[in-house]
Parts: sequence; C-alpha cells; structure tokens
Amino acid sequence: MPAEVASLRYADVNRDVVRSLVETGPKYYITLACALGLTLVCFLFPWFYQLNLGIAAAGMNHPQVWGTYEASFIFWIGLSHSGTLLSCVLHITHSSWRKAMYRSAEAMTLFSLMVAVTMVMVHLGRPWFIHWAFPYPNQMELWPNFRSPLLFDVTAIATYLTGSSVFIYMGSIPDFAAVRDRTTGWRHHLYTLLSLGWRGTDTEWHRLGWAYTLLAVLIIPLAVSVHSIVSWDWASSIVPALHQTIFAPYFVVGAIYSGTAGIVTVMFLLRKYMSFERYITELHFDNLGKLLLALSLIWTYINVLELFTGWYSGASTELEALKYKLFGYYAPLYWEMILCCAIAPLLLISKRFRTSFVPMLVLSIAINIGMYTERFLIVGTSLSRKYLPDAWGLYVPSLVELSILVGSVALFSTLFLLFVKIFPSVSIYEVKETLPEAAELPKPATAERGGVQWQPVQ
Amino acid sequence: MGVSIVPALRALKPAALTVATGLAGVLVGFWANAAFFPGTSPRQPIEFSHKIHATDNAIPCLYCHTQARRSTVAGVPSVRKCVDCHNIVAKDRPQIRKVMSYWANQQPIPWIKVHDLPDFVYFPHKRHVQAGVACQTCHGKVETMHRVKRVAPLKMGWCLDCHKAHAVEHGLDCWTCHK
Amino acid sequence: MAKLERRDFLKLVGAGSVGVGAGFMLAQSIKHPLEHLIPYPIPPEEFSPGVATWYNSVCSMCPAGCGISVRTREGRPKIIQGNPSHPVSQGRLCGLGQSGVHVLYNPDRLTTPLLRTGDRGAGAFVPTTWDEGLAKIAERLRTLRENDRGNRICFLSEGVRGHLAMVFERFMEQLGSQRLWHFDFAHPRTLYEANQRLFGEQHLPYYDLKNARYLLSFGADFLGHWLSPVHHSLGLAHSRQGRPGVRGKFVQIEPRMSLSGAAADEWIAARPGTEGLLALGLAHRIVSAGHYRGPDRDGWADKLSRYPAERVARETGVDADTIARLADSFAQTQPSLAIGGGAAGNHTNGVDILIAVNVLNYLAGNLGGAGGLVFNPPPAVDSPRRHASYRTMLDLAAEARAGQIEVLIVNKTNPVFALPAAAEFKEALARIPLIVSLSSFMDETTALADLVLPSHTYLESWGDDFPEPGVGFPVGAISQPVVSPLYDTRATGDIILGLSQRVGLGTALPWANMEECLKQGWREIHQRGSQNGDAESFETFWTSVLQAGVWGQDAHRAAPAVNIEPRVIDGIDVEAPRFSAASEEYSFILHPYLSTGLHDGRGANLPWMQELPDPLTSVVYGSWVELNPVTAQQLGVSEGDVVDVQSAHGRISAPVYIYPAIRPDVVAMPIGQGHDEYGRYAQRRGVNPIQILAPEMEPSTGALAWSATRVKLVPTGRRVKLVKTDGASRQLGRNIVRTIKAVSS
Amino acid sequence: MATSAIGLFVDPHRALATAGRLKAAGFATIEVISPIPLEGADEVLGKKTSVIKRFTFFGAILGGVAGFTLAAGTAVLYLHPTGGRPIIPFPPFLIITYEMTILFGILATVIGFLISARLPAIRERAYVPEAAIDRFAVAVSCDDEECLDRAASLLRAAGAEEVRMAASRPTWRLPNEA
Amino acid sequence: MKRDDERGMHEKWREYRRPGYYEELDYAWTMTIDLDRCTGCEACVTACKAENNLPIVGEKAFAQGREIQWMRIERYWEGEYPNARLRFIPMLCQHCEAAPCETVCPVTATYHNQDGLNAQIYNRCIGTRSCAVYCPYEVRYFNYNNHHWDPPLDQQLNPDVTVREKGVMEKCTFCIQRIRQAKDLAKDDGRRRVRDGEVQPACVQACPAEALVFGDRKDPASRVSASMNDPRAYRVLDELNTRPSVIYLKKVTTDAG
Repeated sequence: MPAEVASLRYADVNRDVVRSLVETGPKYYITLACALGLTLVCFLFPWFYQLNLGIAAAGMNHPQVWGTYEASFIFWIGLSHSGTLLSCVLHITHSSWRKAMYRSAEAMTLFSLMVAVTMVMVHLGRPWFIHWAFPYPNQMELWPNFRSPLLFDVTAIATYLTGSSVFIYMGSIPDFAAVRDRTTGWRHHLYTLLSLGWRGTDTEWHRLGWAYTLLAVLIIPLAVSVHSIVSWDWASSIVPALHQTIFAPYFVVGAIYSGTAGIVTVMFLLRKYMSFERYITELHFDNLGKLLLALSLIWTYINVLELFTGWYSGASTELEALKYKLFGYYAPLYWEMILCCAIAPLLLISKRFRTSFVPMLVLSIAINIGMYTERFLIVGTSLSRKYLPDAWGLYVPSLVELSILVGSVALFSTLFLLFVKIFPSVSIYEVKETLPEAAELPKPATAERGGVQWQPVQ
Repeated sequence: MGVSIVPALRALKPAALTVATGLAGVLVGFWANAAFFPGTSPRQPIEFSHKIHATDNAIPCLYCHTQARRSTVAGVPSVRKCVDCHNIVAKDRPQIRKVMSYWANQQPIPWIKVHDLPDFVYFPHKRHVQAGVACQTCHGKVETMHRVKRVAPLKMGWCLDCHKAHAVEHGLDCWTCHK
Repeated sequence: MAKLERRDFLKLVGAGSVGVGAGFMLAQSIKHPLEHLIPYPIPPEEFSPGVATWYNSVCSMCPAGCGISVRTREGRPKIIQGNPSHPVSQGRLCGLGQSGVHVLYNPDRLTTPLLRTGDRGAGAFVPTTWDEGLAKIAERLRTLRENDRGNRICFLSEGVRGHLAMVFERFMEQLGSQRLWHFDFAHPRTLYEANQRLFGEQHLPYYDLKNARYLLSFGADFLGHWLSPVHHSLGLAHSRQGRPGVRGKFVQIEPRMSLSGAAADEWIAARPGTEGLLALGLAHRIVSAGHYRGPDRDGWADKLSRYPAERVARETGVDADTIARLADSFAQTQPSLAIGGGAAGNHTNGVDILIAVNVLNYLAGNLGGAGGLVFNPPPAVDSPRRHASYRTMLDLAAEARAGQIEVLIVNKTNPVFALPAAAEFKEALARIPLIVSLSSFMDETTALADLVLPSHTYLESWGDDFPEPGVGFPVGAISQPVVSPLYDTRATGDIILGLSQRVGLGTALPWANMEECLKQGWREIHQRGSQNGDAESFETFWTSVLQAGVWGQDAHRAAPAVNIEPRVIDGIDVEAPRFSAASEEYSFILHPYLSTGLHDGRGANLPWMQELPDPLTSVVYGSWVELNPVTAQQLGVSEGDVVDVQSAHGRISAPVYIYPAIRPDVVAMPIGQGHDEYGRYAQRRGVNPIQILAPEMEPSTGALAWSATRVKLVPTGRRVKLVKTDGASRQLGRNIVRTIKAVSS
Repeated sequence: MATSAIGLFVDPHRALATAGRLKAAGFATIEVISPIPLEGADEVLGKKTSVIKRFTFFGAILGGVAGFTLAAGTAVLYLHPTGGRPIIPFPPFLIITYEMTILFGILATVIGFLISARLPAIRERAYVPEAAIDRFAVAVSCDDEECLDRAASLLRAAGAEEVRMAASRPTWRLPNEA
Repeated sequence: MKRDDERGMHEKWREYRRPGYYEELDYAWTMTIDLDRCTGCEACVTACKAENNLPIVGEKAFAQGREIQWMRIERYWEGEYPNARLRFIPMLCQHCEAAPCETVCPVTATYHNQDGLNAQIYNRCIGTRSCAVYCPYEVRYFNYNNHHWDPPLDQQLNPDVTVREKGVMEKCTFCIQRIRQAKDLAKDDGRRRVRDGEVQPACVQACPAEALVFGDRKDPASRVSASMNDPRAYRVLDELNTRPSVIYLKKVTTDAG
C-alpha cells in the first residue's frame, strides 16, 4: 500500500472526514453560488420559457421530434451507470481499492439519475400531466400503458433510484454515527437521525454486512437492466439504425464507460479540492484507467459491429443511415466521437499516463464529451433519415436546448456540492479497514481524537 | 452515557409541527373553497325559476329545450319564446320586465352555463335522449329548483360508470366523446 | 404533551393560516371559468344549433364556374365542397375553390366604404357611409351623362357572366359609354380567336377528355388552371381508370413540366413557340401516312408538304421518330383529342398555333363526336364578349393619359398587378380624376382609388353563372348567399343597381336588388323551359334550382358541319414566334405560369393557399426561379442562390429551384406572389414576374404574349433558405410509389 | 442507575478475548463495539444468523407477483388494444415483473435490516464515542451492582485502558437469532 | 356484446390473450388511393385543413419543418431531363392494424378502436412524441406551440373537431367526426349499419380525380372492397408488416406509343 496511506491513523480518518464536512472555506461557497446561479439562468429560466411557449423553443421539427433532451436523458442515465454498479461489483469481489472512492461514485449515480429524470420533464410536451404515466387510481379510470417501453423506463428508473439511494445510505450509517459524535448543533441532530442510533456493536456490523451484500447482489442486475431498457426506447422502434439487437449491450457498455470516466473526473476534483490526497491515490487512477481502457475497446468493437451489420444488410434504409452518420451533416461530430472515445483512450496503455492525474482528468472529460456526442448522434442522425425520403429533414439544436444542456451540468454540480457537505464523501470505516490496525500505531492522545471533543447528549 | 434518536426528534418537533399545521391548513383551505364556493349554482342574469315553469305550470322540458331530441345541444329558448307567453302572462313582475327590456332592444339574454363540459368533450344530447335517459339523470331535479344547481360531477369516471352500467355500444371507446 | 410556548403557538397559527390561504387560492386557480349560453333573440327559420345546414351555390374563385355546396353551422360557413349534382364539378372541388371561406373570413377584408384623404397611393383612407359614397359617384356620373360625356366613364370588371354581366351592360349602355371591359390576366383570348376563325364559333367547344382514348395537349395545363381544371381532372381520371380494359393515353407537349405534364404518360419538351409547327408536322405525317382519308386529302398533302418530319424535328427539337409515333397513334387510337392552350397560346403566334392544333383534330376526325370536340349550344344567358386584351388596356391607358377618362370603376380586378410595368398602367391611372373600386380587399388597384365601395364576397351575395366552356348541354346555376353579411358591405350587383337608381337610369334597370333581377331573368328561362312540356310553377322551379344548386337542359347540339379547307394553313404562321430581346444577350426564355394555389395572384391573400406546397416543387410562401440542372451547373448556382432575372423591361430577383423537367434554355417562374398591397398574407412576399414581361402581343387579338419574353440570369451571390416541405426527392429504390407497365391493348 | 460496564481497548484482539472470557464467566449480554466490523466476533460470542435474506427472498417474490398483477390488472381495467398485440402480452409485462421484483427485494432488505439490527434506537443504549474512532469497547450489561463491579474488575484485569459505567436496559432479541 | 360480469374468467383470459383483442372489427374502414388517377393537385390537402382545424402555422414554422399536414403529397423524381418523370403519392395516417405508434404511448393516448381506426386522443396526450418516432410513415404531427387564427378566420373552425393545444401530437383520424355523424344518422333512422358511400372523409370528398375511395372493407359490396381487389393494389412499406388500412393502386406506365 502507498506510503501516504500507511502513515494514516484511525483518528486522522475521522478528523479529515469530519473536517471535510464542517470546515467550509469561501472557495466552496463561491463554487456553490456559481453552480446555483448557472442552474437558475441556464436551466430553470429557459425551461420556464419553454413551458410557456411550447417545445417550439427547442429546435425539433417534423421528422426529428426528439432532440438533445432525449440525448441528455440517455447521457445522464449513462453517467449514473458506474457509481453504484461498480461499487457493488467491487464489494462482492472484495476489492479493497473501492473503499476510498465508492461513496462519491454512488453519489454521482444518484444525482445523475435525478438530472436524467428532470430531462424527461423538460422533454415532455405537457409535463404538467406527467403523473398520468404513473399507476394511481383516478376518476378518469385510466391507467398507464405498461406495454410501452417508456413505462419500462418509468419502473426501471424508479427502482434504480430507490435502490441506489438505499444503497448509499445504508453504507453511510456507521459514518453518520462517527460524525454524529464529532458534531454539535443542528448537524448533531441531523446525524443522530441519519445514523438511527448506530453504535457499531458486533450484531449491528453483522446485520449491516448481510444487508449490504444482499443489496449489492440485487442492484447489479438492476443496473444492467436499466440501461438495456433505456436502449429499448430506441431499439423497439422500427427506425433504421435504431432497430438493432446490439443496442442493449451497446448502451450498457457505453453507460459504464462514460460513468467510469465520470468517476475519474469526480475523484480528481475530490482529491484536489477536498484534500483527500491521502485517500484517493495513484492506485485508484491506475485501476480506473485499466477499466476505462477495457471499456473503450469493447465500446469501439460494438460501434464497428453496428456499422458492419448495417452495411451487410444492404437495405437502402440502413445504408442511408450509415452514409448519413459517417459523411452527412453531422459527420464531424461522429469523427470527434471516435477520436474521444476510441482513439484517445488508447493512451491508457501506458502506466505513466494512468497514474498522472491531470492527463487522466482531461481524458475523462474528453471521453464524456465523446459519449454525449454519441447519444446526440443516435437521436440526431437516425430520425432525420427514416423510410420516406420525402419526409427527411434536418435538426439543429436551439439556444434554449444548449443552455438547458449546460444548465443540467450545473444542476448536477449543485446537487453534488450539497452532498459533500452532508455525506462523508469518503467512507470512514471502510478506509479504516484498509489501514494497519490501531494497536500497531502509536496511541494518540485523547485531545487529538477527531479534533472536536465529544460531549454527552442532553 | 448512551445513544438514541429521541433527543434529536425532540429538537426537531417544533419545526415539524409547524410544517404539519401548514399542510393541514392547505387541505382545509382547499376543502373550504370547494364547500362554500362551489360555483355549481351561478346567479343568472334573470332569476328564472324552473320550479314555477316545469312543476307549477307543468311545461315539459322539450317545450323550451327543443333541440335535445334532434341535436347535440339541447338549446336554450330564444328571447322570443319567453316573450310569446310573457306578453300575456305575469307581465308586471320585475324579472319579466327585465326579459321584456332585453326583447325591446333585441338583446340576447347572456345565460351562464351551469352544466359546462371541457371543449374537448363532445356530448350529444340526442343520443342520450333518444336512448331514453331522463333529463334528471344528469341535470338533477331541475323542475324543483328555483335557481338551477349542478348536482352531477360531470367527470369522465362518472360518465363511464353509466356507459358501463348500460353496456353502451362502444361506450368505452375514447373517440365516442373525444374527437 | 408539553404546553405550547406562546411563540410556538403563534408560529403554528401563522403556518396554518398561510396554508389555508394557499389551499384556497389553489382551488380557486384550478376552477373552470364561467361560460355563457347566448340564444338568438329571434331564431332564423329551419335553423337548429348543433346541426349543419348545406347550401348550394357557385364558386367564383376562378372562371371555371364549379357548383359548390357550403356546410354551415350556427349560420357560419365551415367548409366548401363540390356540388354533386353540378355537371362541372360533380361533387369535387380544387384547393383554391375550397379556400373560398378564407375570402369570406379574411382578416384583411374591407369592412366599410372608404374615402381617400391623402395623396393617391399613399393609402390614407377614412371610413364613410354608403349614402355619401354612392352620392359622390352618382352625382359625378349624372353630370357626365347629362353632358353627353358618358363615354368618359370606364368600367373595368373581373370576368363576370350571367345576369350580373347583363346588369353591367345595361348600366354602361344607359350611361352612354362603350368603355366596359372584363379584365382577367389569364383569359384564353387566343383560344377564342382560333375557335372563331376555324369553326366560326363564339363559344368554346367542350373538350370531352372523359371519352378520349388518346389525348395530345399542346401546352395546356388543363389540370392546373386551363378552363375547367376540376372537370378535366375527372375526365382524365375516367379516361384512364374509368373504363375497364381501356386506358386513355395522354401526351403533354410543353417546355416546362406542369401539373398536367406530371400526370402525362409522355412529356415532350418542344422548343417554345414551335408547338404549331409540331402540330403541322404531325398533320403532315397523318396525311402522308394515309391515316386521313378525306376527299381533300391531296389538298392537305400539298399544303402540308412544307412540314416534313426532318424540318419539323430540326426546328422543334422533337426527333422524327417521336413525331411519326405520335402522329400514328393519334390518328389510329380513336377517339383522340388534341387540345392547345396555356404557354402555347401565349406566343406572338398563339392563335396560329392553336389553329394548327385544331387542324390535327380535324384530320383525325375528332370534331363533334364523343371523346373529341363537342360543340356547345349557346348558354341560356349569354355573356358578352368584353374581355379586354392587352392592347385594349394599352389604349385605355393612352386615353387616360389623354384625359379622356374621368371616372373609372374597378370591380375586383387588379390591372396594376396583372399588367407588365411596360404598360405604365399605374402612371396612367394617376391621370383619372375619379377612381372607384368595388373590391373586397385593398389590392394594388384599390389602393389607388379615391372611393372604395367594398362589395360582398360571393358567399354573401346573389348571382348566377353559366359556365363556359359548357359541358355540351345548357347549364346554369344560381349563387345564393350562404351567410348574412359579416360587414357593412354590399353585393356588386346591388351597388350598381343602387347607383343606377341614384343616377336615374330607372327603366333599363328596374330592379331594387340582384335577387329581383335574377328572379326575373330565371322566370324567362323557366318560361322557355316550360314551352317544352313541364308546367311546374316558377316558385317551385326557383326553389328546386336553389336546392339543387344547378339547372340543366337535356339539349345536345349536333356538331356543325365543319369543313376546314386546307388553305387555312396559308393563313397561319407557325414559324418560330417573335421573342422580345436579342437572343445572345438575353439567352433564356422566361416561362411564367399560374401558380396552383395563387392562380393569377388572386389567391395570394388566402393563408391556406400560401401554405399549400406547390405540387411540383413543394415550395410555400414565396417565389422561385426554376432552372434545369444543367443550366444551374453552367451558371454555378444551386438551390437557394438568389439570381436576378433581367428582361429588357425590368428586373426581379428570386431564389433558384433546380427543376429536373424544364428545357435548359427556359427559366420558369410562378405568377401570384409579389404583392405590394392585398393584406397581411400577400404583402411583401416574393416577386411578380408579370412586371418584367415584354409588351409583345399576338397581333390579331392584341393578347399579351406572356411566354415571349427573353431574360438573362445574373447570380447575386446572395443565398436564402428556400421554404419547402420536401426532404429528398428520389426514392432510392425503396419502392414507395410503385408502377406497373400497361398491358398494351 | 448504571446498568452496564464498558471497557475500552486499543487492541481489537484483546477486546475480543476479554469478551470471550466474560462470556465464559457467565455474563449474559456482552457486546463488542468497534469502529470497523471485526473478524472473529462470532468465535468468541457465538455464531450469528440473520433473517434478512428471508425478507429479501419473500419480498422479491411478492414484488414479482405484484409487478405482473399491476401490469395485467391495470391493462384489463380499461381495455386499450394497441399495435395488434394482446391486452396481456407476456414479454413487456415480464420486464415490469422483473423490475418490481427487484424493487420489493430492496425495500424488504431494508426493512429486514432495520428489524434485525434493532434500529432505529429509541431507548438509550450503552455506547462510547471513542468506539467510533479507534477504540474497541466491550459492553457488559447487568441487573445488579454486584454483577457490574465483577464485570468492571474483570475488564480492568483484562487490560482495558478505561472502564465506564453506562445506563442502558437489557436489549431484546428476535426469535431464532442467536 | 356481453357485459363484463357475464363472462367467465377463462373466457376473459382467452380474450385478453387474443392478438389485437378484437375478434371482429365493427367496421373495417379502409381507403384506397389510385396513383394512376392522382394528379397531385393537393385539393385533398386543403380539404383536410378545412375540415380538421389544421392550424395556419406561418412561414417560419414551415422553414423550421413544423408544418402540420395530416394529408400531404409526397413527390419523387425519376430519371433525368428529358426523361424526367414526377411521381406523386398522397401520404396520410395508414391506420395500421399493427401500428408501432400505438404500443409505445405511455398513456394510451393512441390505441386501436373497434372500427380498426388508429385513434389519437389529444386531451390524453402528454407529448412524449415517441409515437412520431415509431411511425414509419411520418404522418404524426406535433403541436410545437399554441396556434392562432387571426379573427375572424377562427369562425371557420369546425365545431365538431377539437382545436389542439401546444405539446400535443395529432394526425389523420379518417375524419372520425364524419364517421360518427354518419353512424348517428343511421341510428336516427333506425338503421343498424352505415351505408356504403355515406361517409366520406374530407380528402376523399374533395379529390377531383376520384383517386381516393373510402369505405368498409368488411362489406364485400362496397366500392372500396372492389378497388382493394384491383391487381394493382399494394401497401406502402409492407415489408414492415404494419398492415395499413390505406391501400395504394400502382401507377400505370406505358411504353412509348
């Protein structure tokens, strides 16, 4: 294990994590303010404008009825696909390098899911009737249509949202308890409630272990199913270039791919700005790097496969779809995507690259840009080239759409910034597990213990 | 020394209490509006009493609402229809004078709709009347009312229940009422 | 429970009341707003709310005279359909006809008489009353009449038929003026002339497409706007699929594929203006191949010897084999029919071309029989030959300039828009002291008027119509008001009758209004009818005609013994026509055509027509220039590039549309856009090709030869997005429109 | 009054050993409170089994049934034939079933956890905050002073760096949980 | 038709498992379009606009590709000058028996009714627009904003048809209001069925070439059945197996001569 980790003591962990919660510098507030402001200006205002005017505010038109909103929806769902899934897999497989990073990864899952849901709202023509898509008894005696892929989405995403929030919460209970003891005032009350009076007895640990593992087992297939189902929104249509069996795995891989890249980004930021250098180390970047490399290769393979099957079919519609994708109006975007998601990641072969932080950050962002492009192309190049050439059209996103896209990122950041001040963004007890046991360490004086002295509850 | 969530709950109680009262308030307000200002019996430009006409003088509904059997709408009587009788009957009453003044300067009487359906609902009176549905089934005992009051909810579910109960042909096809 | 602190209690109260307030407002906000039930003070007859009423009437959106039935609800017309019992439309109707409701409900209609305040053309008007308006003009008319200067009154009307035309006639007659003209840009003047010369017929024959088995059309867009498009569509459809085992064949000859050309089995782009030559070429073949067996065969052979296939092929650009093939099948597939018109009739030798075409019909024996030319009996009420040619309009302009015209009454025609700038008509109008317009809209001509007496739309007024060309037997139809007038307007007829009373022309025009006039007119028709048998009373007759919307007589006319001498050929000049400017500089021939939706521009203020994708290009809302792909390549322009179209007489610019079916030496532009006035939907939209037309005329008729202008194209370098609905225009082997080869019978 | 004695240890192994010794000495309720899950707590305090997996299993089954019933049931409540398919087609409804299975599984697991871990703690429970940092505490709860003192002395003897007295009531156990 | 409660569980189950649910359609409304008659004059397009309250969207909307034409004419060029030919094909909702658009709607705003029609219920639509994505014929049109009729143009609006609000999908209904009207009249004079030719959608009514025929294909005597049996009959994109109720008759081409 790396030196900086070896030098850690149990108490340091508590102190560092608690500090990350209670000690808030101006830098944080400024960032939060920016994020909030951006959300307001770039997300909420344009959206209200659109609600008032109608989807006319967006650039969609007759053949191209879906646009960036759908693309963003898949993108965010995709981004959500590493955190919890990865965390579960690694938990089941007892890989200890997960422990320092999984909490924030899961948070990413949670918030990108929330953003994805808001994108659905933005996409709808009459979002004020969205409750009709949920099964509740109503005077109209009408029910949603469970035969619709969109309803699969509703159920899947609802489940996934519940699952991942439960998962992240359950993993945090012992940490809430630890923080509870180290905080005062409203925070103390908050964490008292959140920790449900956790003490850390042998029984509690035992139960938690069980529950946690069971959840992990449940969530892995769930996560896989969710993005397959999202892909069916497209694949179960008969639109050329969308009506493909490869789509489910394609989407899942893509999702995990962009999600993992997202984790790298988040890790970098946490490490840099929450001063977790000693917890998030080269080791993590190295492993994530390897994972990314593998994923990028699979992703590339599936892309090639898609082109091949399309070409092999020889059908006018499929060929046209390919032609349009590779050489049509949006071709530059396509090649940009290939560059970002297929070629650039090959750098990950070198360990030096994997273990150097800034380059990894750059790459991870590049990959997600590429992945967004992919989602945009799925929507943008297929619908405009369907069966009847006479009805072909062209779609260019409007300012409102672009601004909402930016705004959604801001919304995500806002949520995440709030998260790091409420949840211990690094798991205290699991990091401790990776440390040499307390006995082997020089005993710290009580004074140092976690900085804040504990006072009994009134 | 020990640990429990109770103290925290106690600390949060006032806030929680406030929120709860607030929400309860919302419900009360909502209910109050529905209960005291239902708008099911608007004040009409002329205090026309169906009781006097339909019960006391036993005028059949279709005498005035002539279209009900033949058209999608039942039709409200033209001002002339009122005048036809009332230039003989009860001329001195203030309300009748009002009618006469409308008639004098050929103004229509701006009745206020009591049974108003959304614009995307197409309710054909003729189908229902011809099927032998009594006016009262939907309009209530109008002949006993001085000022007409809407008694039926006129909600989709309510329509459907009747359609189901009578196994109306294609009575559940959305296009039967929405076009 | 611990006792509440005072502060906490207040907090709770506060929260509670805020909640109640919020809840109340919420409930209030989602409440359905009150609506009213407004009964009639007095209900109209046989009216019942919620039930549609149909009225039969006559369409006057174009001169075809289709019968229409109008669906009204609560006294408001909703949709116009064809009148099934009317022989012209037979229950069908074109897009323009259906847009009649948009004429009625047009937001830009003139709602009250207007009096000019500012300078002419400044567009400053003040509302006035009918009395004032009528008084003003009546007074002027009376003085002119009394001083025997009645001829200084000029009445310019749209093409009208039936009793309204008769009223106009008498009115002007009484005023002592011969200056009564009907002006329609698209009136097939040359066709009438050709007919007159060849058959001595005043009225056009009925072209029996229905029963024809071989149709040869020289430039006549008979499915678009030529004569009676709806009826022709029915005819063509029947000739193709209406007869089991027989499918009529149809060949279209024109420089630019029109709607008819698109429907044709074969489309031949002969050199513009050589249609006549081609016709005679075919004739030559028919005679020389011995298909024609008439006694005067040799005479024909002799006369036609000047038109051997080789020469004709050389000059028309249609190869000799095709000529031979067409000629043979035209002569052999009986009954066959040759029609000519549209661009072919609008050359400097238009009349000659059309005569040549009819020579074909003669030689193939298509005169009189079913599936050929059926000669119409004269209509029950004959309409006067008053159509103003281009020359007439020039004379008019000259007289105006010379100050010989003191009053001009314009009725729903728009010469300022529909005459080339070269005619300088607008300038001429400036010299006329009093211009009165009866238009329902503020069009270019009305904008120059001193007094506007807005007339009803055809859906609000009484009238009648006797379609021309008829359908082979006498037909008439009464147009009745289907809605009570929306505004303070009056029917054209009533205005004229009103005027005549004020001027004191009493005896000649005794009727109080058009309805009376019609009743009397139709009483005569009825009497004529009842001589041969049926003795129903006039009232029943009248109501039955109103209900049916049409009246017809089962009276067919035997074909006149037409015998065409071979020497007609000497009389005609089918050699290449005269074109405006020197060909080397102005290297393209401009082919203006009536746009499907906007006709000659009258449809430009109808939103539906503006939004109707042009059938051949799918362009909406605007003008464009059609170029052959090759031409476009040479000029280095592509779709959307704006080019200057320059004639010797003007210059307009419009975006290019690459059109696969047009001769490389021809550029086509749709007529109809480019209005300066005429309401929100028409104004400042596209360009008007009529403006740059050269003042070339067909000498004998003085008709404007509007296919005779040469232009040059100058790319401006500007580029616009052409607004159209089409995506890609090829099928890419997707088998969407499937075809099947006809089993050659 | 104090009902349990808590000894704090630096070394987890020693803490466990002590716990074992106390158990051997016949103390009924012994808990080891630690900042991290401890391997080998079972050996000294006896094997633990949990009902959570049963919750999960039956929850999932219930979810499956509920899922299909929801889809099929609502479909027949108002018949809307679509796309030439049956009112109750299996492929799509199986997806709903699948998702609902997992959803209910998850929820049941949570409930199972809360019940079997006896959370949230309503009554006050013996606890030492250091045990959330780097101390390993052994908590013994007794009913009488004498027992408490014995426990305390034993703890000290075992080398606890500190022994505290805490107020907490004897905790209850689920049936079939050792 | 038996009432729900009169049927046994087993019988019901069999019904619910029957593909397409309906054992037999009440009417099977069908339209045939003879491409050899069609001249592309677009009278049908205007008729549809007039009958169904289609909005006047304006030039900008057209430029953005947001026009609304339940009935549109598609045009395809073949060959090059001088042999260039233009082919027209009217395109409208095909009322497929296996309609891809129906299954995807999350709120069943579109479904198949007992007359074999593909219904679109505006007031139920929440505007996911997925039906338009799934429709291979591109005949579903979305209301990107509320539409406005300059008064008094609004007086032309057909009171029998809902004016659609923003965020709602719409499409050809085979003029359901006319079909209902006809059924109503049939009921009024005590007839069980609507006579052939009694219902004509606006486009059919208008077509000057009588290229469009509409009727009930269940009735072997109807005009539409007759023209369906024409050897020229085919369905557009039938390889997709959507089983349209709109049947086209092939355009006839001839050899030179």
